[in-house]
Order: sequence, then C-alpha cells, then structure tokens
Amino acid sequence: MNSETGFDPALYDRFPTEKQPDEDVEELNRIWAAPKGWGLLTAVNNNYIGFWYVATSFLFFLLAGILALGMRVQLAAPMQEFLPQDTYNQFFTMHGTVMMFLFAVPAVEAIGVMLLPQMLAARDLPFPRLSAYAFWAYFVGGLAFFCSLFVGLAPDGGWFMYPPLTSETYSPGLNADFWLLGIGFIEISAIAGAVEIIVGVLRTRAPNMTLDRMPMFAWAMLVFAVMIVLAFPAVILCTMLLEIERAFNWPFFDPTRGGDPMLWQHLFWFFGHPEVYIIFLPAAGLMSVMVTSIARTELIGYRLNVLALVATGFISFGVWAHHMFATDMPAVSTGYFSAASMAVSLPAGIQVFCWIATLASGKVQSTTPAHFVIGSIVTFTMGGLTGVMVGLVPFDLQVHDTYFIVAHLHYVLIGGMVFPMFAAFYTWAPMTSSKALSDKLGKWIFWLMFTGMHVTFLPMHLTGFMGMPRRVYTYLPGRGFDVLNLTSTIGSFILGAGILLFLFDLARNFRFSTEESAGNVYRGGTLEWLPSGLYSTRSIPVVHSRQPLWDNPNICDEVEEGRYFLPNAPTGTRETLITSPIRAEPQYVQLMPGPSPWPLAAAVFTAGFFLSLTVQAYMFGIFCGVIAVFSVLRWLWETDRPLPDKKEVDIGGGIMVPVAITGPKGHGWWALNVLMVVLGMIAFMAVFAYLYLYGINPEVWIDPPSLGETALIVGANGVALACTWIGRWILKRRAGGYAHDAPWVFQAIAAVILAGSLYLDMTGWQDIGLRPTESGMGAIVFMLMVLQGQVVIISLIMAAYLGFREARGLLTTPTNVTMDIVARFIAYSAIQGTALTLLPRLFLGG
Amino acid sequence: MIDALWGWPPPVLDPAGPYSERVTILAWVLLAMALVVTLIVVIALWIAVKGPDSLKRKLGGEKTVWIGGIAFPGVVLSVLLVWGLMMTGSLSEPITGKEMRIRVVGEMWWFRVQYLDNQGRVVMDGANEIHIPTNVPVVLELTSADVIHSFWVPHLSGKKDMIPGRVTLLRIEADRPGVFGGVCAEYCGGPHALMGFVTVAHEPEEWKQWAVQRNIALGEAIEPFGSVDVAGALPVVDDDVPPRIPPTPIVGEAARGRALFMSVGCAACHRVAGTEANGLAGPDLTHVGSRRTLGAGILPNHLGTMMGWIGDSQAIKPGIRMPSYDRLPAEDIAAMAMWLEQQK
Amino acid sequence: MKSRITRQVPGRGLGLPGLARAGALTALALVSACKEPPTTRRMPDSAAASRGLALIDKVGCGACHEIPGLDWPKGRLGPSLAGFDDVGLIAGHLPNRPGTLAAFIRNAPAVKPGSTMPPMPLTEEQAADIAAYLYGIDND
Amino acid sequence: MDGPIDQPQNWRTLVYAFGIWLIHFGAAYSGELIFPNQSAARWVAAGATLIALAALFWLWKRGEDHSTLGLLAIGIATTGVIYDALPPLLVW
Repeated sequence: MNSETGFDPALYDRFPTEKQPDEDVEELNRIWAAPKGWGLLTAVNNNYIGFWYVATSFLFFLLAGILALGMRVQLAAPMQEFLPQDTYNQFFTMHGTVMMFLFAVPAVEAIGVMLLPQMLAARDLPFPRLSAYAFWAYFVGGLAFFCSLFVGLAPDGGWFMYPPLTSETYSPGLNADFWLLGIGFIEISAIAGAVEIIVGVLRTRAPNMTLDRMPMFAWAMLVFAVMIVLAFPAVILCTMLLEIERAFNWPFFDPTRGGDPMLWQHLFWFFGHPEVYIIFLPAAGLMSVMVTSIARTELIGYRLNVLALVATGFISFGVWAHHMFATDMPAVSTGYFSAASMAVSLPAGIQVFCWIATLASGKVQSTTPAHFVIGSIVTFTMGGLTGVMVGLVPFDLQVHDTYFIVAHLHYVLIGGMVFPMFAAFYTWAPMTSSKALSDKLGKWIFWLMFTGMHVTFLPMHLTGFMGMPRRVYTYLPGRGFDVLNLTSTIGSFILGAGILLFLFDLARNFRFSTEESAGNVYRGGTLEWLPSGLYSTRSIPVVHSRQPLWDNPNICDEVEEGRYFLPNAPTGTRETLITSPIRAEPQYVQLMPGPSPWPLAAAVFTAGFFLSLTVQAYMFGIFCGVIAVFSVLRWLWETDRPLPDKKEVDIGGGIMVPVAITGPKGHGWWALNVLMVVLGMIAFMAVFAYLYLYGINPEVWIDPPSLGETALIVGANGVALACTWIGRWILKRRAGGYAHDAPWVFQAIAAVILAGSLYLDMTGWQDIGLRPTESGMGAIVFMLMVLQGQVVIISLIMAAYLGFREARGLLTTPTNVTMDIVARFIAYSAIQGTALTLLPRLFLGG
Repeated sequence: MIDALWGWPPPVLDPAGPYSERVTILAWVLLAMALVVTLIVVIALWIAVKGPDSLKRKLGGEKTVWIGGIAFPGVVLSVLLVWGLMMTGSLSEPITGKEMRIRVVGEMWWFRVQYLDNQGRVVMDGANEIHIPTNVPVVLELTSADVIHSFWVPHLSGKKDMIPGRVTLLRIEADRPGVFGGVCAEYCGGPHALMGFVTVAHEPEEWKQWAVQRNIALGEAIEPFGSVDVAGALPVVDDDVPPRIPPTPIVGEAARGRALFMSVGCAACHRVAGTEANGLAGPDLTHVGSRRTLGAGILPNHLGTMMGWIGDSQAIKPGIRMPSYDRLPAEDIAAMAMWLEQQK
Repeated sequence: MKSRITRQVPGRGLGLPGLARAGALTALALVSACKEPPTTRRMPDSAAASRGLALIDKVGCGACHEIPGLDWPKGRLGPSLAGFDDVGLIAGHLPNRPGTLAAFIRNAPAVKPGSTMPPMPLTEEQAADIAAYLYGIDND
Repeated sequence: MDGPIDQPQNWRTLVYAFGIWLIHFGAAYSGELIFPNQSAARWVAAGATLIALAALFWLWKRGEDHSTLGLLAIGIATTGVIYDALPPLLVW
C-alpha cells in the first residue's frame, strides 16, 4: 500500500518548487503577529504559550526544590527544630505534589507545546486557544495552590493523600481541600494538553513525515498523551470521591459505613504509576533526539525505541499495585504486579542500550548536553536497577516506605527526567533565545548537580536499610542515621548550588525572542532548526528521512524561499496543513483561531470557581462557574467559522486541498473522540469502584428498584439517542438551504430527555430508601448519577449553544462541525446514562 | 535500650528470624546484581565516549541493543522473578490457626498490643511492647483504630499495613533472644516520626515466667512450648478471673499517686487492671512499670522519664493526644510516677 | 511545701536569687581576670564528659531538663541546665562540687530531702561522668 | 532492523501484541480480585494464559512475512504473558 488517503506520493516530486515572492512572508508576519503590550496576554501562539509554560513549570521546580532544602536542613541532625512538625508535614506533602503535578507533568507537556509544532513543521498546535486555556488554568491555579503554604493551609497528608488520614475526621482543616483544588487544575490542563498533543502529532505533521520518520520526541509525546488520557481519569475520579466525601459525607472510604480506604489506593496508583512513565517517556524521547545530535549520527535502533515506548505505555498499566504490596493483597495478586514490574524493565533496558550504541557509533562531542545525557544514563540505570529490586515482593516488604524508596524514586526521576530536561534546556534554548547558554558554565552546572545528586541520594539506600521510614519530620538520636543524613543534606546543597549557577547562566545569557535565534548550536537534524518566525517555517517541507536537515543541506534555504507547502496564506487567515495520521499525506487546510482574551478569562474564572468552592463561598463560586462556561463558549464561537469563498486552495505545487472539513477526517472529530475516551474512562473507573466496594462490603447492598422503572429509563435514553440522529439527518436533508430550528430542537429534546431519565433514576433509588450518606452502596450509586449529571449538564449547555448559533444563522447545511460535535456528545451521554443506570439496577442487586 | 537496635549493622541485613533471613540473602544478591549491571553500563558508556575505535565499532550497532538491552536483562529478570515468586510463596504459606496470636492495633501514634488466647479472647493488654518466645511462629493480627499505619520490625519480617476496617495477618518468628526495634512505616500524620515499639524475644522458659508474672494462669492441659503444638500459647482464661492485684503494696507517696491518678483525669483514658481506672483511649498501663520504653518506643522508662512524660509530654512528642500536666505540682507528678513505676 | 513547676529563666529556676547571682558573676569575673584561663576553675575530664553526654541521652535526663548538647528531648518539667557550671548551688541548697553533684544526680532525695528529682538508674561512676559533662557546659 | 512502522502490518502487530498482554493481565488479576485466595482464580488465570498464548500464536501466524520488529513485539509480549502466568504456579 503506497497511499493512505488516495494522495499520489509522486506529487511530492514537484517539490522543491519555484522560489515564491517575498511579499508572502510579510503577509504571514501580519497574520501571525502577536498582540502588543498587555494584549500579549491574549496571545495563543505556541511560541509564547510554550515558553510561558516551560518557565512556569521551572518556577515550580525551583519552589519545590527550596522546600526540599528546608526539609534537608531539618533532617541534617536528629531531633532538630528548624521546621516544626506540622510545617514539615506540609513541606514534604507540597514538595511531592508540586514536583509531580506542578512541575514534572506540566514541564514535559510544556516542552511539547513549545517544540512539537516546530519539530513537525506545523504552523501551530491544532487547538491554540485550548493550549492557552490549559496554560492559564495551570498558572493561576498552581500559584493559588502554592500560596496555601504561606497561610499554613497547605495539605499535609502526603502527596498520595491516603484516606482516612485525609478524610474530614482526621484532616478537618482546609488543607486537604487545597490539595484537591491544586490537582483539579492539573487534571484540566493535562487532559487539554493531551488532546492537543494527540491530534497535533497525528494530524499536523509535515507531509510525508510517516510514522517511521517521526522524531522520537514526537513518538514519546504521542504515547505520553495517550497514557494521560487513560490514566488521569482515575485520579479525576478519586479526587472527586474524596472531595464529595469531605464536603457531603458520602462514605466512599469509610469502613464503618461500607466504604473502604483501599479503594483510594487502587484508583490513585492506577494513575500514579503510569504517571511515572508519563514523566519519563517524553524525557526519554528528548534523550533519543539529543544522543543523535551529540554523536552526530542516526539513532541506532529507532524502531526498537518505538517498540520500547509502546511496550512501556501498555505494560505500565499493569504495575500500579506494586505500591501496595504491604496492604493485605492476596499473595498471587502481588505476584502479577511483581511480574509486570519485571516486564516493564525490558523496554527501559532497550532504550538505554539504544543510547549507548548510538553514542558508540558516532563521535561524542564534549558539550554540556552530552554531559547531562551521559549523567542521565548512569543515574537512570541505577534508579532502574533499584526499581527491579523493589519489584520483588519479599524485598519490597523490607524497604517499602523507607529511605531506600526515597533514593530509588529520586534516581529515576532526576536521572530519567531532570537531567534530560537540563540537557534539553541547553540544546533548545538557542531556539527561543537570541543568545545561547554558556556551554562552559553548563559543564560546571552538570558536575555540581551530578555530584550533589549522588551525595544526597546514594547514602539514602543505606539509611533505608537501617530502618529509617519515609515522611518523618525528624528521627531519634543514637540510631546511626546521623552521619548519613548529614551527608545527604550536604549533597542537597551541592545540587542546589548547581541549579543556582544555572539561574545565573539564564540571567546572563537567556534573552527570549521570537524574531532572532542563536541558531542550531548543537547541529540538530530535525525540523525545529529550520529558520522560523511566529508562523513557524515559511513553507512546510516534504520530509524524506528522519534527519532532513542533515540529508538535504539546502533545505533551510528552500524552505525560506517558499519552495514547499503553504508558502503563503491562501485563505488570508491563520491556518495549518492537516495530514493523515500514518503516512502524513496532505488532507486539508485548517483555519486557526487567533489571539483571544476568552481562554484567559475562562481560566481565571475556572480558578475562581474551584477556589470559592474550596473556601466554601458557594454563591461566588457559582457566579465564577457561569462566567467560566460563558467564556469557553465565547472562545468556541469564533472557531467554527463559515467557510471562506474558496472551498479548495492551492497549497503549493498546484496541489489543491479542501478548506476545513467535518466528519472522521476532521481534527475536531478526533479531539471529541479523545474527550469521550476520557469521559468513558472516568465512567469505567466508577464501575470498577462500584464492583470493588460491592466485593469488599456486600452486606450493605440492598435490592434495586423495580425492573419496570429501569426499562422506562433505558427506553427514554434510547429515544434521546434517536433524537440526536434525527437532528443530524434533518440538517443533511436541508442541504443548500437554511437550517431552520428542527435540527437543534431535536438535540435539545434529547438533552432534556436525558435530564428527565436521570431524575427518574435518582428518585427511584430514593423511593426505596437509599441515601448517599448512609452506606458505601448509597454513595457509589449516587456517584454514578453525579457523573451522568455532569455530562447531562454539558449536553444541555451544548444544545442551548447550538440554538444560539442557529439563531445567528451559523448552522450551515448539510453538515456543520458544531452540530456534529453536539450530536455526538449527546449520543455519548445517552449511552453512558444507559450503562450507568443498568449497572447497579441489574448487576448484583442483592 | 532501643537506641542500640538501629544503626550498624543495618537491621534489614541483620536477620533475627527465618522470614527475614531469606529476604536478607535476596537483598545481597540483588545488591550484587545492581552493582554488576551499573558497572557494565558505566564501562559501556566509557567505551562509547572515550574508548578505542575497535571497541567502539563493536559497541556501536544494533547488536548491542539485542544483547545488552534484550537478551541479558531478559535472562536476569526471569531468574529473579522466579526466585522472588517462589520466596513470596514460601513466606506466605497459609496460617494454620495453631500459631500463637497477638493483636496489634495501630493508634495515633502508638501501638496497642493484645495477647489472645486460642479462642481469640484478649487475655492481656499492653502497649508498644511485644513479648514473644523464640523459635515459635507468632501470627500478628494487625488492624487500626483510626488511619492507616504500618507495622515493621526489620530484624524479623517485612512490613504489613494496619488498615481500619480490616485485619491483616503477619507472621513473625525470632530465632534468637533479643530486643528488636520496630516503627510505624506508613505516614499517619502529626508525630508519625516518633511512633515506635520494641519486640522482645525471650527464650521459651523465660517467656513463660514473664507470662506467669503477669498473672496469666497457664492452664494445665496445655503445654505451650512442647515440641510441636504451640496452639494457644496463652491459654484460655475464665471469664470470671478475679482482677489482678497490683504486685507491690501501696504505701506512702505511691498511694497518694494512685489517688491522684484517679482524680486528675488520667483514669479517663488509661486502664490499670484491678483499679477503677478503666479508660480505653490511651495505652493500657497495667504493666507500665515493666516496659522498656515510654512514649511509643522513644524514651527509656524509669521514674525520672515517667515524671517528665506526665509533666510535659507535648514537649517530648508534640501533637499527641495526651496533654501536658504542667499545671500539677512536681510532687504530685512524682507521686503518680512512683505509683505507675510500681505497676510491673 | 509544694513548689509550682515553673518555666522560667534557668537562673531563677534553680532558685538562685538574682542579687546573689549577679554578685557571683562579678566575683567570678574578678577571679578570672587574674587567673589565666577561666576553664581551669574546674577541669572536666573530656573523656568522662563525652561518656556523660551519652549517658544523659541513654537515661533520658532530657525528659525533664533542657541540656545543652542534647538535641532531644527538651523536657520542661525540671530546670534548664544551660550554663550549669556558673551555678553556685545545686537546687538552691548544696554547694556545686563534683562529688555532691554526682551524688545528687544519682539519688537526689537522699542528698537533699524533699527534692522532687527522683533517683536515677545510674552507678556512681556513671553519675560522676554525667557530672563531668554538666561542668563542661560553658555558656559564658 | 526491518519493519517500517508506517506499514499497517507492523504497527498493528505492535499494538495487538501488547494489547493481548494487557487483556491477559487484566483477566488474571480480575480472577484473583473476584476469588481471592481461591483455586478458581488459578483456573481463570490458566484459561486466560492459554487464550493469550493462542492469540499471540495467531498473531504470529497471521502475517506471512513478519518483520523483525513484529517478531520482537510478539516475543516481548509473550515473555510478559509467561511472566504473568508464573504467580499462580509458583505462589502457593
């Protein structure tokens, strides 16, 4: 098979074409120009959002690092009083939470937002306003969350927040609520980012950049984003459960009323372990890209590496309970997770040896990135090996929850993510700065950080063997821990000195600029080193190899002269080329939205909404929530524009493609599908929670309401499903004419029916005496309805939005992107509603 | 003292019983494996970066990945997995129900210890100190009264979580007499760092004496330390056993201390068998005078430390639920401490 | 008869009247002005002192006293022992001499009837070591 | 190494192989969750293992000329399935 979409690959031979007129560049500059002054805050271009995103995540790295130094001072000697007990407990909780949620995940996502469009030679990510929203939600929410530390309200239940310690009984303050708040933001921005990255990597690659030629970083980000979509729903659900238990006393985790604290651990770690790979894989992708430029040679084992990434993505979903070996899991169960933990080490080994082989096959330049990359391989290997050790149950039971684990996880995370990130800073800073960072200073920074890292964490293995548990604010004198802890503290300050020196390097050399760049200092071979402006590259090249810049020395000039795809702006607005997911064949030109204040407003009011709920200012919260929803709709209003006069445009070389598109080929369809996977995973996790609680406490289960009522609800949902289909059918029948009300009215009827059937479901359970506060069954059954309630509310809002658009004459026939999305979402709601209704009413009723 | 229990040699590598011993062998093998693999990677990196061209050429190909990244780890991981699973199996052999049973309840932030008879009834209460005979497998019934804790005596066995609403079982066995420290390993808020206990392993004869001293009448029909059957090492006690008489006569200051203990509020949280003190919130103090530690394994136990603990426990272990009795005159505290120290 | 437990400055906690303390300090200053090193006043054996600190830790003196050099515990039931070598009288009564101090540490009620400090589980040599440490505390 | 990932046969083999691993893992673990410490769980695991191995065998037979990439994916997934078949055999 030579073509995926019917596109003739022979057309690629038309490129490079003639040199295109220079006036087109000026038009591109005008179209993509960023707003000036304060207006810059409304920018949505990835050059800005990506940079702010990286900078913010680095800020959180520094803040969490300062917390770590405070903790190390406290632990330098036994029974010190540098940090009082409750402050220390807040510090270590915040250190873990901020490092994992506000630094590591956003940092890799940020690097993705910044680098991916350039690496794929796209004009921008497919949903720039969504990126802006994700960033602002993270920025505002993250800072608000961190500030809880200054008023003594920071969470203190550990970054894993095990109930019942974090339940209302044992954590009555707002502290735990702030944790849930902070995590809420990162859930939003992570999911938004994942949608962006999946669609971006699969649909906006340069033509002919097939899956086999994609930069390893893009591969890693694709796997990363899919993992986020599958793993984050678990943490979304468990934070909802905990917040509802705390606020409304629904006993999900309370064993005295038929809940179970272990439910939290399963849900949390189902997210929590993939999370580690979510952090590591993108960094590994960066490593693969960097070893090629360090060794000046192709990556050895490119396909092995892809295999390793995909294998890791799958297997990492079978290791979550290795955090729970010490709970009362059956021994055979621990065996499954132990086996999967061994299996997941294989792909990691493949990657490490790919890097070593690549380095050996080329000539390694002694640069700062090379230092960090090699340091990372050594450190990550050591962390991986201790990981294999703790994968064995009997050994894990000895070192679990001791400083041995602290050492292990820091080796993995610093070696696997922080060192690669610093290597990446040095490698890619010249792309966004008019001056490169100092390579000489960089080596000093590396040696300080590398030495500091090992002096800090190597002794901790022994501290753990000596029996020092984790998460202790102090330890007793005379237990032999003193010298080791003092060594660790000294090491942490050496590490800190390295980072301080990096800040100095940044201050001295880093000058953010979108106009000029310091150039390809380390001579990378991928597309981000093409000459670029805010519009990315002048023209989008045809890709024939994995290192196009090495293989075609003239490519920079050819791209600059507009001799490839989209050398101009054929529709006169922001746009990018959408290509097919596997072979990257040009499909259509996507129109892109420009700067807008609405994503920023939506983010600020989302933050206001969650913050108000946390401090129990409910009225103000609702007010913020309404404005946030309005802002989102307002920003979407402009994204589905009526088509320009031209239905097809020339994208270069006389190749004509359509402008905008609906249905399975469209990027919006892909994004909606990803979103439905997220919602489906949340529902799936809730089903797991239901079955789990039933398995643990079947004695609190009562008989369900009558079958007739169940049939009525299911029937109503079926009618709703039919209505969504009828609405689209009518719209199609009106081809060429005016849409009229019928299509959207049918969607509205569907949404209202769904609301009605949910109401029936709820009153049915209430009539037989089930109350959410009384038992684990009540809590989880009503929780299923809460989840359904959420999608029903969104359905109602969507139907109303569709009505507005129709009133403004924006409902185009025969197909329309907004209609498409609304109808599909409501149909999804009907299916989810049916499933969630049937589960408790039919299965194991009593 | 418990101080001596930690430090060198590391308890994880210094087994005192059959369960921890096998884990120790595994630990040494794993450490050796980690060291060897790290060396291999470091040498390979050195060759890749600085090594002679001939070696570099050998290393710089996909073959390296097949050997170093697939075949070698595959073999090592498979062997380790099989060994680890077999050990998991042998360490979790089913509990016969004939083992000696002790219930340990995690509380914020101490351990309640209850010795059970073979019917599962509590025959003696204690806190933060577990006495076991050597060479007898002991099954601990672990649970929690509030949040999740974790029980860990590194010399004897791996750890096991104490989960509210559940009873988890952990088997321990000591093969030499000694005093082994333990801690709570799961973060449980507040002064989690200062939540410890001691496990004392006695020679069987000595343990029997210890039990007899505590007025636990050993039934005639049961010989707890016979060669095979250790069922119900603590025998059935009739429900109508008369309350234990405190061993020392109450005279002078101690008598005043006893009266104070009952009147100033201690009795509301603490129980001393044979007296009207019947509180259940705090540790049982029936035998407090004979315990090795105070404050959940953190202080030695004698008259002086007892006074300091009663007078200002918050200064020693901040955040605990026992208030500092710093309003009381020192003489009163001394009297109470004297009486408590007599509760052997 | 009953003394209230007080959390006061160390000097007052030991019952040393302010005036007498000031006088003693002045006298000490005069003496030390003509003698060479002030520490020669009582020359504690450093080996004994370090044994003493270990014993203080082991026995748990900190449960009631704040003792310089001991990180934890810092009990507040008894007086702080910071600046102990400057104190003229033990517990406001006894001359602060090594022998007396050791005896007091070991069995306070016997040396000073009515003391609320209980006897300590220590041998004579151990008590002497602790006394040596306490004399080594130098807060001047 | 041969096996361009943009060829459907290759990327599908990759995804299917590890998908089979994940389903096998889920089935075996669910068995233990539903029948903790009972022999029924071992039967579930044994059945799941047989089906998974059969599926991997089918995946191997399906393509006439498997690339090295596809074979390695099937190989690693099979290793994973065998690893997860061990606990019910070895942990008694």
